[in-house]
Amino acid sequence: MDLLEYQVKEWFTEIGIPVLPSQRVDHPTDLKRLKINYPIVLKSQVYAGERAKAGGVRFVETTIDAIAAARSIFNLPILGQLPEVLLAEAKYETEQEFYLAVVLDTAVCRPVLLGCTEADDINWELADEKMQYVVVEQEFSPFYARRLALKMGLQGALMQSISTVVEKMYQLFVEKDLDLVEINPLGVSSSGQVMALNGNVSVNERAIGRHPEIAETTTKIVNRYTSSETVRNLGDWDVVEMHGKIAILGNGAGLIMATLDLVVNSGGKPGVCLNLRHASVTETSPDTFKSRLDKALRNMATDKSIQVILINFLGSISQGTEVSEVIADFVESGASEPQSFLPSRSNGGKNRRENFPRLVVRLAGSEFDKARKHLAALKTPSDTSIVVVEDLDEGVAEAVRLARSTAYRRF
Amino acid sequence: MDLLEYQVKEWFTEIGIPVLPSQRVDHPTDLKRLKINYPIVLKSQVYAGERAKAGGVRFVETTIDAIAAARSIFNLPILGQLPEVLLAEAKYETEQEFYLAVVLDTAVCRPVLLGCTEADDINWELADEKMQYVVVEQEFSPFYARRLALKMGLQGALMQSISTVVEKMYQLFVEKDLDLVEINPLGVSSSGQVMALNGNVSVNERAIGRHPEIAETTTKIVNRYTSSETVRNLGDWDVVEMHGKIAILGNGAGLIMATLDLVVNSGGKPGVCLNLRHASVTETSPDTFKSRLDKALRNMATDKSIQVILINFLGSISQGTEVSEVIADFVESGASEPQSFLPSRSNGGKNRRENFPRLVVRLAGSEFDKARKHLAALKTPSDTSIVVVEDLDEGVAEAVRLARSTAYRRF
Amino acid sequence: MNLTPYSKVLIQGFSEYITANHVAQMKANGTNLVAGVNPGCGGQQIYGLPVFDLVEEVVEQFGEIDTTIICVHPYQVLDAALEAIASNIHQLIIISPGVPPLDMVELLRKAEAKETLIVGPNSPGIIIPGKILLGTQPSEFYTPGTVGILSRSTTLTYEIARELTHAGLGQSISVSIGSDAIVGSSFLQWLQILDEDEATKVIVLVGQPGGDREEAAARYIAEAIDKPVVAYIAGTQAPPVKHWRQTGTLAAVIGRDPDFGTAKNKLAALSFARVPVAERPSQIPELVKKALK
Amino acid sequence: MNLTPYSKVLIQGFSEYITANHVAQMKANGTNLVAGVNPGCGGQQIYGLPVFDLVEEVVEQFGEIDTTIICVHPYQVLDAALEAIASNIHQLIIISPGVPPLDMVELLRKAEAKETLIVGPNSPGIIIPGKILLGTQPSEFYTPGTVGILSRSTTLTYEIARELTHAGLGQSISVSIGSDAIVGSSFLQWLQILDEDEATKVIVLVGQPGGDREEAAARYIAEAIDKPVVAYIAGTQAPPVKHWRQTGTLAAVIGRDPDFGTAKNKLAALSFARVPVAERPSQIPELVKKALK
Repeated sequence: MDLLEYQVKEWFTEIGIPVLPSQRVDHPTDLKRLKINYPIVLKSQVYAGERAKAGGVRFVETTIDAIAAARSIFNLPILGQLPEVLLAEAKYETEQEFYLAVVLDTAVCRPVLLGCTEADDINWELADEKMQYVVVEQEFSPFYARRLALKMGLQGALMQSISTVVEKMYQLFVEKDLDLVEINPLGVSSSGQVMALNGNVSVNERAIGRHPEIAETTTKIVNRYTSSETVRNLGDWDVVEMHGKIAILGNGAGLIMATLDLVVNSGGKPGVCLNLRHASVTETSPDTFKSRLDKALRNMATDKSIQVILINFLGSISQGTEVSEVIADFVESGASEPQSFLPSRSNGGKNRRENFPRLVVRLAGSEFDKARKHLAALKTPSDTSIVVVEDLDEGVAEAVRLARSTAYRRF
Repeated sequence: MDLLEYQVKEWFTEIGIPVLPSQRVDHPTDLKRLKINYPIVLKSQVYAGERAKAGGVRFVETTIDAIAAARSIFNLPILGQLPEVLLAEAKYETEQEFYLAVVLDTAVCRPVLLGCTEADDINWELADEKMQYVVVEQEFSPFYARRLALKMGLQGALMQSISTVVEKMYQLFVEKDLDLVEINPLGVSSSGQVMALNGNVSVNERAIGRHPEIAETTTKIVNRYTSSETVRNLGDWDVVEMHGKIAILGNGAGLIMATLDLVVNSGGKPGVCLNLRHASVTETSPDTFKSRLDKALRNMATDKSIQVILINFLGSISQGTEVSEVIADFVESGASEPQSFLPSRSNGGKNRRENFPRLVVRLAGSEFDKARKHLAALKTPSDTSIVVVEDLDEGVAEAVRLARSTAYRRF
Repeated sequence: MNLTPYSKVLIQGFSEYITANHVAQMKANGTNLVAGVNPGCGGQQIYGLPVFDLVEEVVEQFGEIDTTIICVHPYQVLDAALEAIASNIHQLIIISPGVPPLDMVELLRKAEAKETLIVGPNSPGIIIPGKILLGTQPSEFYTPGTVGILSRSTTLTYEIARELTHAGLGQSISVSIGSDAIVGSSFLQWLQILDEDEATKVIVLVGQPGGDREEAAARYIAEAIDKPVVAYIAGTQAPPVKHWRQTGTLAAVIGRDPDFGTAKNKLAALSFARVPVAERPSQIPELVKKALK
Repeated sequence: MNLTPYSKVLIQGFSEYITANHVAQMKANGTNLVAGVNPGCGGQQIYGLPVFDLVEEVVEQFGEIDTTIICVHPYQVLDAALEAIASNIHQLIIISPGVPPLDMVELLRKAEAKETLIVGPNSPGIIIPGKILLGTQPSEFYTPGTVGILSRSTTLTYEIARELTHAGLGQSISVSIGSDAIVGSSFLQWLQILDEDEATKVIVLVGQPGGDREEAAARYIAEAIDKPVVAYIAGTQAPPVKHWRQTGTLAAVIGRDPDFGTAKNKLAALSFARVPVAERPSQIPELVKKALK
């Protein structure tokens, strides 16, 4: 989960990484109360790396120009995002620009320090020649940072000031449980002073629960990559967003992906694919498998493009025996109280029964013996029965067949 | 270096150790703006452990009583200290009281967790039977705290809440580079809630340089154990304060102590003993051996009880060759400009020459060959020569003899 | 590795990641579960196991413990694991998902120094059908035999065991190294163990998108593994993840290979190593039979 | 211990704790000083030594380094020491005084795991007169012989060497373990080394108030040391330190022995162990001669 530049720079300031004097601009008229001297640079606070090329970064010399520029940046969408905030920052004369990063490398299971004496427009194709790195094998100590600076070909005072910045980046990385902290570019002035001109920070989502201060900053960010309301409603769940007719629910990411592949390879089109996992992962969502299943079904029913829900459960679920109850409740509430799971989008008078998605339920394992019998006996609101199978290939074939044959269109 | 209770409780609050609502009282009338509900307890903020017995802790039920009690506490010296501040705190009903501490054990070179289910009036003679401890052998992890709580005989929820407090104490201990953090007593209410009712924190003096926020808090504290102005002027130097006529200056604590012993065993009385060390230790005082020697001599000359200064240098001093220059400067400035080293106490018209202390300089090592010759040729303002020797026993004998024979009294 | 039925096993933490059923299955499968540790619950019985507050109390009472199964809250995994290591336990199986990666980095540094095997986190553990079950793998899908399954999934692993069992192909062992971004033991370590394991005749490697573990395994198979290997990669049709950072490895940063972490990349590496790849789980038994000929 | 003149020695840091004179003395005494490390000064020459930015560069150029002498700022000692350990240097002599104690705790945990000898901090190091000088001990007070000096002081150690030399008693080795509250190697370790050292016939133990190192040494001498030991404790007339916390050991907390850390306590322990104690430095040669008979 990434932060915006102005948030990153607040963190840099706290930890002691040098940044330019800057000011957050929520509205163009804020520039009348600017405390920084002109010339300044105005930067759109969006997540796109390409914002400079897109016109999201402007140099201005006077208040009048600044307000005009701010108005146009506020109205300039970059990769689909309109900025809520701009950052006004002093201008800085650089002689050199570097790239610095600390990233968690999941292959070597260690943080890695990265540095390059090119910046901004790094040619990533050729970067493996120019990019230097140091694996932080044991507990970090400043000599790892010096090792990086030397590998970058630096020496003397500059070697030391760069390694000091890397040290502080690492400190931030550990303190805040980050996946990445990046300075790009780090400006070096003719006198050898260094300045973090732009920075990225990516917070590890699993560690946010132990950083209440970060959780606050990031709640807004969670949903920015999702387009459908169904998926947005599921918050930080484990979702693959696709746009076909067959929704897939399962326990386990690998199994969901295998199911998705099978659907595609059998000529079907998967819709939202949702991993209910085996147990709840984070403290921030202290839910149960049962409650996740219930919420997932009700959410999917609001998505009119979904015609079939393929449920694939196997193995050990802490509340396995209750799966059939949740599905039965879902089916019954769909029959009797159509509003209950369609709070906002329901168009009241319509007969929801015909619009109820078909259900294919694949349950493997003795834990589900009862559930299978129970479900096979149920009828959905559209008066069709629930398809209950034990074999995965068979379940997929049924789902694809049903999606193809459903004569009705859900509205 | 210890903090006062109210400072300790500020730290406890920051780190998440439960403390009662409290308010700092700088003046009795502050109690009119009290935000805590009565009954309250007023506590003298002094460093003495015995303040309750001495009357420095009073329970009060009304504002009138509180102001009267505050007035009397502000005027009650405890072990010679008058409080600058009181702490007003809510009252707490405890069912049990515990002692908890984290202390650095220099014998095992590890932090040690301490816990006892008695508190306040611990009978330290018998404490080794009741006091439980856990050595934090490897990097701390909460299981060390649980181990302590179990050793204390606790179980269930109380075991866990106590170990949580110990965890936070350890976190504070490491974050702030402490020698000791102590909660005494930790109150446990009938519902099992825990509360740090009083606490001690001892900051490691060598690490303060990397904690600017602590340095600020502690600057006031530095000199509270020293009585003489001479010693106070030397700030955080390595000083043993005694009250005889022979001041001792040396390089190295062990050597100073050996010299002190020799002086006593030869019938002399040591005065201030000062270790100039070999090199500067902390960043906060970026000085040189030469400047320390100069400052030490000028300070000692202001102390009228000092009749002989015994200087004992041996081995390697980075500025060994300059030692004679500094001593010569000192002697000369004493002769020509008496005011220069007696800024405040000088009584102008007097002839300082007669009051100049005798100097015995013991220099061992070829590094001092030149210095010895140079010094032997000098005359002090009182027209006596400087005694220069190579042998320690001889130097001590000379100093003791001179202290005995000096007919004059310095004013 | 000590995976004999006589080795002593401990459970740390009784969260929702482990149920009465899991514990019963472990016992039924011959695992010598001696106790549980759950701070604050010392003296109780949970799922028929005596419960202690500290690991060292268990060691004191039962002697050296070989394996611990860690099911505590993800944020307490590091502490539980360090406690186990301090009590000289050399095999740790971490069931809990979602351990903060930097906690894992710290744990792995310590584990390497102490020569401790870490399986997981986010792993259902290890099963040797008919002999021992260390974790939450459902034994009902397994049957003793000669196929070694190596995976980083949970339910997908069971799916494949089920297909093999239905086709009459028993398993010698099944290990999931865990599906978190940072896990202890690697495919490479287990490929080597299975290559040396006498009971194993053929290895089934199960992969999925993300990281480059399968690519590394493919290279290692070509170089060092003598036994036949059959692979299956899930997610060939899944849309790519949006950020290279989520798969955050150095290879993903340097070069920024657009295919890094994709199923496509993994299939290419396996094909280059001449490892036959099944198109669907149900095709695996067929390939295994071919490999065994 | 590798204290031969052929062992390769490095200096980390050129602060005020080490001077041109010290470096010259080390060279003159046979120490094979190969290089210095001072970040930011790579490529320069300091006191006639080639200077590098990193320890690993020195190892690359000169091969394995046996001993490093650390003279960096006290707050950088931990980093310098960890860098040395990461470069497989197994003997570290820390000259710098005033290292924060918790840095030392961290370093010692690491050093123990890596079987690294740490002498100091706040130590002038080791001298074997006529053979090698590792640190800042002034060789002019020493002469080769059979007396091993073991101390935690700096100048007091030289004072005693000087007395011995003047009395015609040469030294086999002189070690100061350092005068900071927390130091690496202990009196016990060195007593054992000197007890086994063929060149040493008698050991002079030099103590001072604070902590309980001398008491522990006295107990160890009574139990395990065969060679004669003579002791001297400075500070018998010094006023007691005001706070038990400054000597902060567990023994000082539990029991709160009012005599803990005092010279009196140390003298009692030595007397109990039947170790003869000199009243002044100049009396040591006499006791040594008696012990040698």
